[in-house]
Amino acid sequence: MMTSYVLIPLLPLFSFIVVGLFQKWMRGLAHLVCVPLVFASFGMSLLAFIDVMRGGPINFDLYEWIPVGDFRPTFGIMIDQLTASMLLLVTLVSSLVHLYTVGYMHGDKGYDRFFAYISLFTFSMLALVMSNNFLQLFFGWEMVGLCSYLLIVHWYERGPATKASLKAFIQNRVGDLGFALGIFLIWVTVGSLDYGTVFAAIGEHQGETVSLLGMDVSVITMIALLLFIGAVGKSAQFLLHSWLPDAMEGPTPISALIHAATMVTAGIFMVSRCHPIFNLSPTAMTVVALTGGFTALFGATIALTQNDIKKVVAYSTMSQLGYMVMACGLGAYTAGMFHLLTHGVFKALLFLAAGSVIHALSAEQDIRRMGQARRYMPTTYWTMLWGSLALSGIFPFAGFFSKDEILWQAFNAGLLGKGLWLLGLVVAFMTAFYTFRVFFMVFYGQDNMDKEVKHHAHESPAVITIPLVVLAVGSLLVGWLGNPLFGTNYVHRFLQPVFHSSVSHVPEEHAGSLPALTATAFAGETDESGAAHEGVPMEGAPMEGAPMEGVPMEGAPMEGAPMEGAPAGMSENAGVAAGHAMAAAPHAAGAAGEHAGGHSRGLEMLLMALSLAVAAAGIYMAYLWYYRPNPAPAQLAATYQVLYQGSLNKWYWDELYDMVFVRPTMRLAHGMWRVADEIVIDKVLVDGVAITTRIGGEILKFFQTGRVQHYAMVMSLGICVIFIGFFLL
Amino acid sequence: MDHLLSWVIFIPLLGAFAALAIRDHQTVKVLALVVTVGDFILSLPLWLNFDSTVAGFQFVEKYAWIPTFNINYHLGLDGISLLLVIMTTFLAPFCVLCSWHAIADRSREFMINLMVMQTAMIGVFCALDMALFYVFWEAMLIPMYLIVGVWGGANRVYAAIKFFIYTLAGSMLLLVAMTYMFFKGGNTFDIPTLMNASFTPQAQFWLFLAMFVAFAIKVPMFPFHTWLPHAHVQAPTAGSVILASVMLKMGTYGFLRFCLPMLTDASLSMTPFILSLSVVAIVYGAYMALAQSDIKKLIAYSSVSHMGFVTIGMFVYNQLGIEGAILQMINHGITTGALFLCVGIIYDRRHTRDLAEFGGLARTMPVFATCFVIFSMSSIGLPGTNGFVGEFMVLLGAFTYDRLTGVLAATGIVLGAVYMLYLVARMIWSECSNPENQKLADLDLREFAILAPLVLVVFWIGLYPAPLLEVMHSSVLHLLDQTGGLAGAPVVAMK
Amino acid sequence: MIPLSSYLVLSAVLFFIGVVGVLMRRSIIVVLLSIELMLNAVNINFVAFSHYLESITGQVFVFFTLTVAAAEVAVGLALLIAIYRNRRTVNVEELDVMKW
Amino acid sequence: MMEAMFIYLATVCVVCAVLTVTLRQPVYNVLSLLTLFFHVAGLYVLLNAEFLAVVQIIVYAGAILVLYLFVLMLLNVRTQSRHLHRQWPFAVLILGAVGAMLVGALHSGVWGSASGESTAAAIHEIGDTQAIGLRLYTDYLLPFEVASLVLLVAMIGAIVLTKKSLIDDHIDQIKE
Repeated sequence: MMTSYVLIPLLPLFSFIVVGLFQKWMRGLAHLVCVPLVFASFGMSLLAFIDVMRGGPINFDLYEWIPVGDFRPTFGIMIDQLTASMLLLVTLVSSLVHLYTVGYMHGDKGYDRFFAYISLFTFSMLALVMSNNFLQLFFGWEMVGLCSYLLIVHWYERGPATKASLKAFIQNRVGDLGFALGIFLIWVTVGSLDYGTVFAAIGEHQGETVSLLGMDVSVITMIALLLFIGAVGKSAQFLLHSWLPDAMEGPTPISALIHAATMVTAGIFMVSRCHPIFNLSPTAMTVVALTGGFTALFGATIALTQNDIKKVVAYSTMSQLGYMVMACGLGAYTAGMFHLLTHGVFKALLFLAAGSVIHALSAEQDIRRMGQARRYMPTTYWTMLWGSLALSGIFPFAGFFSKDEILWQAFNAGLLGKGLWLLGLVVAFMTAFYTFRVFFMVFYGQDNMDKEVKHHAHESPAVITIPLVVLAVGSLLVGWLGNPLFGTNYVHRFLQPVFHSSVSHVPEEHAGSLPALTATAFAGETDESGAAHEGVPMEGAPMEGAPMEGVPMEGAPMEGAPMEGAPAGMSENAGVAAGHAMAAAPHAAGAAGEHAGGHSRGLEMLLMALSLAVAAAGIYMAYLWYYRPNPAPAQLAATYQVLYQGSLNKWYWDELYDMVFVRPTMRLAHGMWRVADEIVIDKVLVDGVAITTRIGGEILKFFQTGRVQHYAMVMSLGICVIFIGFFLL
Repeated sequence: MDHLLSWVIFIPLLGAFAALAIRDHQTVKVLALVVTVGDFILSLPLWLNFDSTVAGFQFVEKYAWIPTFNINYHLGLDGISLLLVIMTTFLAPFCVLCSWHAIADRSREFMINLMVMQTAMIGVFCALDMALFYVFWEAMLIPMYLIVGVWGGANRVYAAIKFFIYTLAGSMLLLVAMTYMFFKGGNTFDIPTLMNASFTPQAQFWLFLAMFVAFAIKVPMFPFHTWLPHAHVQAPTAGSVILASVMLKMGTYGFLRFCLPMLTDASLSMTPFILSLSVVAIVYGAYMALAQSDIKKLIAYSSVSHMGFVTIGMFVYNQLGIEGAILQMINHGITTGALFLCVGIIYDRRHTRDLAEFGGLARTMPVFATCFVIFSMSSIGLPGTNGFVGEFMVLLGAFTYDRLTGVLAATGIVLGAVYMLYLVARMIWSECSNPENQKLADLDLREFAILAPLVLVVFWIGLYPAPLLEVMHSSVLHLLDQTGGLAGAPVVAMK
Repeated sequence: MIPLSSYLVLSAVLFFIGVVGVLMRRSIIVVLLSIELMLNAVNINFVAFSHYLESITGQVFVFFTLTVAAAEVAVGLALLIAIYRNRRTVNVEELDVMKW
Repeated sequence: MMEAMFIYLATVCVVCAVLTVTLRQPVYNVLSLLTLFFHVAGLYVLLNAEFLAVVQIIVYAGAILVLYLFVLMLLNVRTQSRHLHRQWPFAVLILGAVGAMLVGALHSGVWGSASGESTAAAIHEIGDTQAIGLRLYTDYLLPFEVASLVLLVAMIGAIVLTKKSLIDDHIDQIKE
């Protein structure tokens, strides 16, 4: 039965193959194949989710992919709690986007092709999240990149689409290079690419170093950083971010699916998945946290001034991804994942709603030429409102819970965390502001639509609005799963086995070693970063009023191995791990106890109120400026010309990259080809040999007079020389 | 069937002789197709009956040929050469098919050349006697010279002569090395015997140098690569395919067959040199490809880059590296051959290879565009395609051997994507503005029959390479044994 | 008794006169004559050695030389005639088509 | 007596050789070479090679040189104003030097003494002709036959080369 979960990725793959091969004969009927299959996949994911919730992780190999000596990576399926939640998100959003596409892409020349690609994407993303080893992760990682590329370039006849696709692929490749190097280093260090083996063994390599540019760097830090480079590329973090906004050249459904809800979150997923590695390297964690924090701010500042509706949402995605990465960097993986899930829902909603607006307004994307759209499209209006509220983090929408979770974790994470918390608060304000700037400009404000466009403006058909409504409901409800205030924090409870036992997927027979390793993960963190953030996930328990049971390990391998089980496990495991565990266990207990106390809850409430106020302030400011036409923004822009232009032009990163990488590379290539290759190597060296021979011949040919007596004379001279030589020597 | 190997080698030659007797061009084409397909089918039992647990040579045939010099007609296959032979026979029918209409002039002679060529190519991979090897090695040059020189583009004579003389110059050094080995290695040209012969380190150095030049020109390694763009650009499609897919492999095969097992000490001491050149080739080839506007030239330079991976893989002395290198040889043959076939298909329609002339082919030729993108992705090394498997194995092997080499070579991942996507973007995507491109016909049945099997192979090797890897294991381990069991080679710290 | 070296010296002198003749004359006829001279010088050597080393083989070889000389003359003169017919000259210097 | 004979013959040979090479008129060249041949025949007699002496006169003097004279007359080549090649001083100088060295070497060299079976007495017993013949038709039969082939080829070659119509036809063919 378990093996049948392989169908989850294979169903979309099947629809890709069918539609891909018979595209020519599909004639706009591809959805008849794709939509049912992806919904079936969603259904199976639900089953898998329930299975995991009840029975713990599923892990099996399909076949060996590249069997060479000790190197035996496999294609395998692993569904643990982390994967299961990702599965739900991916298949749900994918299903809805499939449905949405039926309406949105109706009549498009590449309708069937589009379906083929999103099916392929769904397959790739599922292969990525369901992987049980690094190589398959890399497989999915690159495949989703390919799909993203193919979908961005869907309207290939538009120049910008082609350019954007190129940019996306290449920037992702740079990240992938780092990721690949990370995998190499894992292989060299641990000698395996299997998650279980790697995470179990990585702790033993804590003391080892590699030398980088003359410095000795801890090998684990190096691995973590290299892997993180991959995440930076895929999740559009700062320095490899500029492809994401450009990727909006693709059709809106894929912006929602790939560039908001799923693919771009792969980086966060990967960091969470590799948390046993990251946890061991405080340096890498700091880098991750800072990168995430900076990206959050960076994206938000740009989003403030963009005029393209999709670009605003894209930059907000970047910013929100920054939030998640920041959370991961602070060790709050659960919070990161929670935000990932909620964000997946409400950002997909926002994109789809934006797409609905664009669709209704004859492909108009500039918000300055919209306004009063609520009159034409009430459903879109309401769903977009919900999405915006969720993104802004307004109670009781999803974004509120997950964002506050992150901010709360940050607040608790030492000095660095406090700084990032402040930053997060600023970003929250900006987020609320720009989200509602768009919202008001589109649905209220001045009616700037073209007459022609207005004439055709209409509410989108049901296939478009149904996914919107579903997602809107989702964005209202999904946050409650992680609600820290009322009832159980289901997200924490569910994900706990993953982040608390880094080796939850190790087969049963190794279960004995689990507690110790779990403790190792703890210890690595608490020792190094000294922050108490890992204690947080246990707070769901105190709420329940059941302190010790409150570490409810629903995952099978952990069953019956809560805290008191730890020492027993430890005794079986000699070595470093045991020592760390010893140190960690009391700490963990202490943390739990600390959070049971009332003061932190009060503090948390306070912070929630604060961030809610900040978000509300952002919305209010947007309301003031954009609800009705208002000259204030323009005046402000004129006053702070530098800042405004900087933000509008994305802080000139595209230009910078163009100047630093693109142009020099092309110029160097051309120059090297013309000079080094064509002239130096080919003409001078290679042809030079030929030419020298020829010149030699040209000179020597004058000795060939054609007169036999000259030849005889030269011959005689030769004899003469031989004779003289003979007599002299 | 006895003498299977001889049959596989010489059936194309018999076909060529038969073609001599036929006047009609069409009949000769059909004959060539039948012969090449038949040869492929005949070569399959080689794989099916191959015993992958045996490290030594199989299907061995040995007869005295020139007893005076102890030269034997000695053939055999091991895990290293088997797949190369299969690849050669597999690609030959496509070469015939792609020349079906493209070669209008003297097509009978062209087909004869192709068949003679095939005999020589398979012979090189099967020969177990250096003299026999050398005969096939040189015999290969002549039909190739004619293919480029007679049926090539505008500047064909220059390219053909350059190709011929350049490779011949290298071969001369090979001959010298062979002669030396004959006398010092116990008056024999027998390859398995010579693998056990020991030469003094100094002799090894010079022998290695001579062989290096011969093989490096063929590979071609930087900086011996400049004949390649010329030859590729001028050669007709079938010529390019053979050149890229099979002939380039001769050089790397030579390294594997001669340098590593026979000249172990020299190989070891020259490893840093080879690795540096390979890394340079990867980066340099990619940069060169980036600057090209001629599609064929771009792919030719990409070959330089890709063959850099092969040479790296061979000289890192671990199983991953060497098996990766062999697989990469196959992959490069499939992928680059397919890319050249694609270029040939559009060249037949437009009679130009200038990138600026193209654009938006996805609109007019969707099936072609799909195939082309698939092959490009394979060339980029996307997981799931064959390119990834070989490249990843090589890089991992290199990284295990020497971190710095691994890191530098890995930059090829990015650079490869840059030039290939640039090509795809200019050719397949973007606007179909040129009116000439707007009425292009998509693939016909013949062209589809050429590309479809290659697409299948791309995915097959990409997703399930185990059958290919399986046959290599014993031979590669044996080879590593011969090089002194260097599997646990020194790991040099990252600098 | 005449020493062998006298014959050898004589033969060498004649031979070199013949070589000089080949090199310095412009007429093909005289060049051919010089070649005859050289052949004769060689013959003297053969016979002298045959005599002094008491082996008849030397004389046999002279016999062969004679044959070759006769053949050479026949062909040489035939060529001469052919050349003269075509070029109206027997001057070696004018026969220089064998060059670049 | 023998020494006197040798000196006479050698002197005339050298003088005739010089004349052969230097005289302006081809006929004189041929005639001086003829004289040389006679004297070489004399040398052969001195060396007990009577058969060869006769053959020398018959073949060289009688056949070869006559052939030369025929050709001379047939072509009726006019005497050239400049009969020496431009490089003649070099030729004389260089070859004179080499020749002098060689002569010096030969003269001072020590040469092997007699050891063979064909002593003068042995030859006398059966006669020179028979001695050569015996050797020629036993040990050297194959070369002898080859020599005849060479002559045959030369003969055919000479005929083909000089037969005017053949060449002309060929040239005409080429021109067409």
